Amino acid sequence: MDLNFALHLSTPELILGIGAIVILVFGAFRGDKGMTSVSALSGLCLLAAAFAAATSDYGVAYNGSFVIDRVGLFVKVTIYVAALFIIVLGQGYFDRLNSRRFEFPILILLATLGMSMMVSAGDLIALYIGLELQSLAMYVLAAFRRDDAKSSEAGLKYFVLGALASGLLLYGASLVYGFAGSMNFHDIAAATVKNPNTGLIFGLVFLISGLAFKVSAAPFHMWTPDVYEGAPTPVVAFAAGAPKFAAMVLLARVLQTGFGHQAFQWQQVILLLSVLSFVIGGLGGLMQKDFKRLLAYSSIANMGYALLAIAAGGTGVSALLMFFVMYMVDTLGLFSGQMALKRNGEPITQIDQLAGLAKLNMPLTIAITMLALSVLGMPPFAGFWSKFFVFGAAIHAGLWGFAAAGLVASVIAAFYYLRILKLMWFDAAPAGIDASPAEAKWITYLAAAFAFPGIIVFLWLAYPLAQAAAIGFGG
Amino acid sequence: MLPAIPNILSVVTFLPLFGALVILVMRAMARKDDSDVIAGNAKWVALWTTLLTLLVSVVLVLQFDHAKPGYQFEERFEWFGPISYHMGVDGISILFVLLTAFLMPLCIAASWDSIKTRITEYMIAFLLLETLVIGVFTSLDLFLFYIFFEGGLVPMFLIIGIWGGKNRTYAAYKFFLYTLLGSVLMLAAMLYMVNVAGTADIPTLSKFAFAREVQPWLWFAFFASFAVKMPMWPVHTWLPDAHVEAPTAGSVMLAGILLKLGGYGFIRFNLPMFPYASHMFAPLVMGLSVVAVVYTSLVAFRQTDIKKLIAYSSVAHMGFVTMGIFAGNALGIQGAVYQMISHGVISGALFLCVGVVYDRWHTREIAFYGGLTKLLPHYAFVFLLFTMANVGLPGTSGFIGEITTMTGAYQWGTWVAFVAASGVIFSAVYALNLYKRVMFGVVTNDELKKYPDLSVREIAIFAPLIAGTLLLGIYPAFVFDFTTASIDAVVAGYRAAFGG
Amino acid sequence: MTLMAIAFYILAIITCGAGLMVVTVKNPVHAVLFLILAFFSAAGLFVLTGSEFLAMLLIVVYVGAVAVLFLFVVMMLDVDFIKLRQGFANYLPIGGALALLILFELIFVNIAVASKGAAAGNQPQVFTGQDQNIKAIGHVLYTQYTYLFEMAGFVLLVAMIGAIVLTLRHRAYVKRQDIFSQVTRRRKDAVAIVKAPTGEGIKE
Amino acid sequence: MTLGLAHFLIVSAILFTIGVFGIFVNRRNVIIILMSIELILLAVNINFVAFSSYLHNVQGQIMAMFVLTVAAAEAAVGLAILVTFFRNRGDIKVDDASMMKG
Amino acid sequence: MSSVVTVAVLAPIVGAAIAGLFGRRIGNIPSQAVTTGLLFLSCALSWFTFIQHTWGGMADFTVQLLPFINIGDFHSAWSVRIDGLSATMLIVVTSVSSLVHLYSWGYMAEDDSRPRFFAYLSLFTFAMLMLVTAADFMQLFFGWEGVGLASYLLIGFWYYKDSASSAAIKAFVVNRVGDFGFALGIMTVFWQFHTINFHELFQPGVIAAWQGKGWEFLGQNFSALDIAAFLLFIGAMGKSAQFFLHTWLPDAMEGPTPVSALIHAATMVTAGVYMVCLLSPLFEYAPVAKEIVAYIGAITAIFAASIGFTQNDIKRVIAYSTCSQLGYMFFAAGVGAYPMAMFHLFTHAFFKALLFLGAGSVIHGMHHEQDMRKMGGLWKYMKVTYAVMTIGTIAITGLGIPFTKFGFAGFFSKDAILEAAWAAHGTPHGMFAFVMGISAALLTSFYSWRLIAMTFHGKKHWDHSHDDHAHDAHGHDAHAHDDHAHAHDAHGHDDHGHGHDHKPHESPWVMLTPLVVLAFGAVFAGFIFAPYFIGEHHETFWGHAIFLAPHNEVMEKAEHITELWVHLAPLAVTLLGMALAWYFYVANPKLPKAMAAKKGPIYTFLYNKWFFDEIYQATFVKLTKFLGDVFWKIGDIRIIDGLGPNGAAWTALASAKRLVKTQTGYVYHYAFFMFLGVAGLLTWVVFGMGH
Repeated sequence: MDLNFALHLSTPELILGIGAIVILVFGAFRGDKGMTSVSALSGLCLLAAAFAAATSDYGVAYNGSFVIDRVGLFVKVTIYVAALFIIVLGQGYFDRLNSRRFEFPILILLATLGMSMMVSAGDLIALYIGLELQSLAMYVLAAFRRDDAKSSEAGLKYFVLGALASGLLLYGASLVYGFAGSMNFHDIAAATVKNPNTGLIFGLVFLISGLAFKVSAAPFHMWTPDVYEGAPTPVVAFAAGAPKFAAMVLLARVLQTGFGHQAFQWQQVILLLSVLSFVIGGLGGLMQKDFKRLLAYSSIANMGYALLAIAAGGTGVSALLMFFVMYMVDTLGLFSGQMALKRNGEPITQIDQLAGLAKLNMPLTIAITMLALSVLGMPPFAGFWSKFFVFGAAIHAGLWGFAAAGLVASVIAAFYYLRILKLMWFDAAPAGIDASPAEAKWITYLAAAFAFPGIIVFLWLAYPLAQAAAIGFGG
Repeated sequence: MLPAIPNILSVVTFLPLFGALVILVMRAMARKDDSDVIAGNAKWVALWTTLLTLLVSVVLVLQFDHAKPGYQFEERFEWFGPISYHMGVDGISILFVLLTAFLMPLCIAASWDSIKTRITEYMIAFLLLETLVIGVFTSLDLFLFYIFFEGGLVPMFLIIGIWGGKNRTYAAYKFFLYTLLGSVLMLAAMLYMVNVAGTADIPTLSKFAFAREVQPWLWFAFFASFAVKMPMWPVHTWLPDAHVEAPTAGSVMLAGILLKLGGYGFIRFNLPMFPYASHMFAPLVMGLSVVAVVYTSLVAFRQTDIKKLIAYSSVAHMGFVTMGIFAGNALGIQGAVYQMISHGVISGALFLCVGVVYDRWHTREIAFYGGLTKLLPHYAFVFLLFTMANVGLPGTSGFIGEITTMTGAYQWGTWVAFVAASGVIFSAVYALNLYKRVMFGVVTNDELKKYPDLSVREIAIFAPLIAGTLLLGIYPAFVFDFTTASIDAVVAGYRAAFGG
Repeated sequence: MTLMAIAFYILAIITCGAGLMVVTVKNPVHAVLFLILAFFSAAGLFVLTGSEFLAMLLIVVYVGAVAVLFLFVVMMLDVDFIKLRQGFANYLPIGGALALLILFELIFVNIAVASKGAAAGNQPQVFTGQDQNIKAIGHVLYTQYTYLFEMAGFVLLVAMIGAIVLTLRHRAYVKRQDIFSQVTRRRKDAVAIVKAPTGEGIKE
Repeated sequence: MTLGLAHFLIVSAILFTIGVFGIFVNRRNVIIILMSIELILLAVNINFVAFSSYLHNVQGQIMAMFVLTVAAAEAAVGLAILVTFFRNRGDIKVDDASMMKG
Repeated sequence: MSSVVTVAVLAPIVGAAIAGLFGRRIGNIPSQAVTTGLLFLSCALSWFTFIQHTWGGMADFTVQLLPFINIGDFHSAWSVRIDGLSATMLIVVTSVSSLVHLYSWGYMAEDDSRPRFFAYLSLFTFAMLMLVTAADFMQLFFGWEGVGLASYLLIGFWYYKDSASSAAIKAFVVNRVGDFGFALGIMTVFWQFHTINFHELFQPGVIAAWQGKGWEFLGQNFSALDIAAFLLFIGAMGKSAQFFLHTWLPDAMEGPTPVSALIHAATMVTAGVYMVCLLSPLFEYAPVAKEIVAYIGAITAIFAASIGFTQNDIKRVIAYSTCSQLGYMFFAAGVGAYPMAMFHLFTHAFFKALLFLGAGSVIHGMHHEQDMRKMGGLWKYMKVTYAVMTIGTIAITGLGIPFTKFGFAGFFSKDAILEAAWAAHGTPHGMFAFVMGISAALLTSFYSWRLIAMTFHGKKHWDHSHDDHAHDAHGHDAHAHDDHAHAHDAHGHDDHGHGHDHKPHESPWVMLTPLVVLAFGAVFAGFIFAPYFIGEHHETFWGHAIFLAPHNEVMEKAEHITELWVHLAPLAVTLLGMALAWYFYVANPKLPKAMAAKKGPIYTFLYNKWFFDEIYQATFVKLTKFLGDVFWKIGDIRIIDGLGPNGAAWTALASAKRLVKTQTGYVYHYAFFMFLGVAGLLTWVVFGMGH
């Protein structure tokens, strides 16, 4: 193994890892007062990593544990950029709470490193370590407001269930290993050809369950609403997008690279999870009063759609990539929109508190409306195209019944986004709202501008990339 | 010779959007305390924008060559994958573009004094709606079409919800979710089509022969969407609610234009793309259509709310459209297009008529009124004219659509024409009863004496509609000249596809 | 071989029994102790498969660190554990049923894996003096698995940061020695020379 | 009666099941739940080690090692979260962990 | 020539537009002058055309003004078709219309919306002219419904009267029922012959080619031509108030009397007859349809007459008389004697318009009293009116000297019809028509003379009855009078009534002049035109306009009737009826009152118009309302909304409620669900997927 080439390939990870350590040391000296500069440095780090990823070569390194392909790089760039926005959001968030903690950006960096590892995982060990690196960082981040009862409760739930999910995943990994005799995805694929057996698919079910937890697919979704509600908003904004993206791509990679020959069996499992997710996500949101819980259910439903893309195989991966980018922008926008709203110094958490927003803050209302319409799947906004891709992929794979079911479920889900619209536009405002924090406001605007008209350029630029990426994937 | 406007379809489509942006910018630039000035400016900008759009669309119509059956003024830019920005109009869609551009200034004018809150938003919503609706008719790409088709829901949702009546939230939700449910199935079908055909180009897809086994499914998915939009019986119940709650101009747009999207879709998609399934399902459509004609006419007869009555009558009239389309002959389809255009003018005018009294007395209860002829003679004339047009009196545009669609349907099956023709009797029953209860009799309600007859603005709004109704009724060739070539092509393709 | 079998059964029974006790005993302290017992006997099982290094590691890491940490937390959190045990039996039937179902399926599959998987028919690996278990691991850990090794280090780093972030508090009333400030303290920071006019005292 | 792979696997399966059982039977005490998870991880490790041995492939042991490492880290983080939770609530009853639901 | 007829047809609409749109601005007199003037112009041009056609040897021609509908074979154009039929109708329409216009100057003098009235009248005339000059079915239909509209507007002219607006709606809707058949008939014709143009349709052989062929309609197989003709005839039934669809005509008397004269006597109601004659090429090959026409016509003739002699409202009597006369025309057409039908139409226009206008004069003179029981002895006060009414009555009863050319108009036309019916007596419908025709003639004579007797002779019944006249005479419901000031204001005749003494008075000259002119028509029209319409010149007169199939020998047979009694019978029954009327209402006026007071079953049956209104009310109207309510409240609200959107929303919310209940917030529950999921998936994988 050529270590130089390996290091060259892992430049983004090196930047993140070494950067995290260096910044940690810097932060330890500066203390919490230095959070701003730590944030700035972490942001630089992420930018550098994103640049490195964007210009990276392709290849396999570290004894097959580390796979760099177009899909991986696409995801990495997306995740790094998302993390950058989260750091900006978090900086403002903790600033205003007067509880600056320099560890926040560093944990984000380390979580990002973990996602990076997940995305590039070439064997089960890398899969597990990457997943744990990301998860542990996320557990800590969820409980980051340690003086807040909800936050620590969220952290606890997230942790307990996450650890359980890891256990399931590991048990699956052990069965797969025992059956195939190797941890490497390619070796596993070879073993499946030689000796297809229930044992393998059994292990796979455990493995899928573990990953399904990470992407909050039903019935492993139950942590999602509670964690979304309790955890600090920037963390949720992060958790809603990047880790799920990484886990989803990882799932796709495991299934297509390692178990490509048993597609029929896992397709059934994935489809079941998918349908459960979008039905539960669609229905569950109907009863919600808390804005973040609502988005949690929305995310469950959306993960159902993403799973449909995975079940589709083939072109599904490019659909998955497109889906997630747009989905992440939407959720980021909505969460920052929620952060931009305060009344008498208290954050607006309940949906009902949005009443009459159109009369109080028109630009923000328009932005939130656009984003809500986008998640709802209303053309021409980004969310429509994300659905366009996943359902297109599903139909391409002949799963048109599932696609139709998903679309119908999206109508149910539309109901609760409409409620947001209704409250903001139709109802009277009970009281004024505070001035919006600049960074949250602008990130919301930015996300809305991406949802439309930015999407025009994005699709034009990114679609060929995603298409190209999907070609070599899973082989 | 008129000057050629480059990319005229994009211009006519996005001009209203541009106007909306101008209003938005004006609002952002202005100081907070100038809200009256902003509102006033917004109205004028909206009016001029819509008038300019009308002007451009008239230029478009004048430059259109009706002898050619294909698409004209095409614009095409590849976007990504199978999707492109493809615009074009044929003899069918150009009329709807004109109709939209024609009704829009009237809507703006009709809202001039009656909308008192959030005027800038209102104007923006309408301009947005205009762009989206015109876009539906000008787009030649499946997904471009879908964007415009679905996008129209949003401004309409807001229009109903913000400026609507008491029960507006229910109506807005019902409208939105009902239509959305229909459209998502269409989306699934579109995805399938693009997947099979490898392109989202409508002209190409029109010639693409989809396998006979899948045609029923695709047909049905499109049907679900368009039937809700039309609306056909029994998925029509959103319409009366939406109409009752919507502000006057909203109703005008809803009845005048948005309902036409369904019929347009049938002609543009169902017939040419899935001829086999269309042929197979024609009995179903015919059945639903005639049920709509009779059933909703009878329901309309029993209404106590003026708007609801007219809304139900719209459903009945749309029954003629579907009937004509699926008759599958030139007479039926031309009649259907004609009926849509004519209904756009007539129902728009009728809702404006309701708006006139609603603006004055703020109630739509029929029982509240009576004897208005005495007090509002000009109004009586206008309302009578449109009532008669609604009844389908020859000489007004309402007649041509009914007789041609029925004649077309007669060939398909005599019972269709038979039942539909009996619906014509009922339409007279409810329409004349409405007119009688509102306009005739002795004035018993002193409230009614409070307000004057039509103002100059109102007369100016009605004048073009009256002219349109009569002109179309006496010289329908204006429409048929445009549609003949295009529809003959549709019919030929349809008949050839199943050897009929 | 029989000796190994006997050892296996004894250890297996102890492991499972201790495991069962962990989840059923009332006192969490006892539970931790049973957990330690389970780990010990599992380490014995590892030895039976010839994985001495892992066995040692298990005892060192788990018993030495994790279990002690548990014990520490259990002791630290002053919880009324008796109250926590209420309602124990309510969920026994359904929980037990689900557990039995899972157990049944696991055993079914495990037997399938053992009999049809890649290791079917193999004997456990035997390590000799030269070819030791620890050597084999050490040989690959820093070559083939550097990347994973490093990343595992990051996992520990995160755990460290996390533990500190979540639990470390700088309480204002706790006096700490600040060596840096002690060392950097200069005379002028601490001492001011004032000329005191007689009879007037020093003005602040 | 020789000692086969299946024996180890069955022990592991039983241990795993006990872990599972512990989680939803011990429904009030988070610490016990954490210990149950440790049991599950132990079961996994037994699997890995047994497979590794029978496959004559050291990969499984490496994995087990990492699992141990990560489990230790997990325990640290988990207990830290538990401590903050305790500080906020003064109790660790899982029943109380229901400020958020629905 | 083409511009002459174009102007003749279009002049009235110009007048209507001017008076309708600008009437308020230009004032009453200019509006009246413009409409009346243009109508007289139109009338003059029509007569010019007619004369050119009849004596000038002018060929038939068609002027195309503007294309109308052109889709495939469906060609239609706005045009003016001139042939024998349309030329006849042109003069009938324009003459009566211009006279009615003139008459209205006086009759409507005190109404405050005269421009509107004149605009409506002119609009009607225009529509009627479009109808009669149509060259294809679409324009025919346009005129057909156009006259319906005008009729609706004019019946409901006094819109504040509830009865008037109800009658207007009734007229429109019942006509719509007819038009329903008419429209279907047009469609049938179109799909059979692929043309709706009369000229193309009547080309030799086009229709004959379909003889004996079947046509599927509503799943049944019919004779192609019969079904087409029958459907078209339904339209004629509606418009001409034939049996079953006649109920609107008596109610239409709610309109001002000139309207009744113009629309509901002379012109519009005859459109059905005109249409059947126009379509003679079709009916000639549709024997079954023809029989139906004959039966319906004959039944109507006797039925309407039977009701006529129990009614007390002067206008209603004339209305039923009209209905009955229309029946004559139809059975004439039904037995194949289209020229006779047309001739009766022609003469009837004069004497019926005369009778109506005369009645209007009486009503005007009686300060809007319409009940004949409250009249009597008027001849002294209204001599001219009396004279012309008598002439009209003689004309309608068809007095004349048999075997000579001396007689009033009705003598020529009605006798000719009865003779034609006799000529067809070999067929059941011919025989039926003849018997009914003769019987109806008796009744006609009776009720016509009864009218004269009750109105102009006998005792005065009007001295004491004046106070409450308004309530009874107009049948205003109480509601209409709540706003008494308003009713007064709009209803100029009340003012007028109170301003003068209470005695009846003769009408002004503007009203009498038309009466006199029409009286001339009633006297001489038959004498002058009989040779052209039905006599020796009839073949050249009608040309191609009326087609008599080779097998139709009614015309020849009618000319050569040998049975003497057939010639004498009409006169005999007429005289009998006259005598009976004299006996009952002049000589012995108490007898009928006693009969009425007894309310015998036959009297009640006839007085209540065979209970048609009641039956229709109880069936169609109730059913419509009931179905409307059912569809709305049960169909739409309960079933469609209840199961559809509302039901779906309810289901979704209910299941959502259950779903979020599982989200308890307890970690172990969440873990439990996770394991449940895993266990489920495992079980499914192991046992479910076919392993």
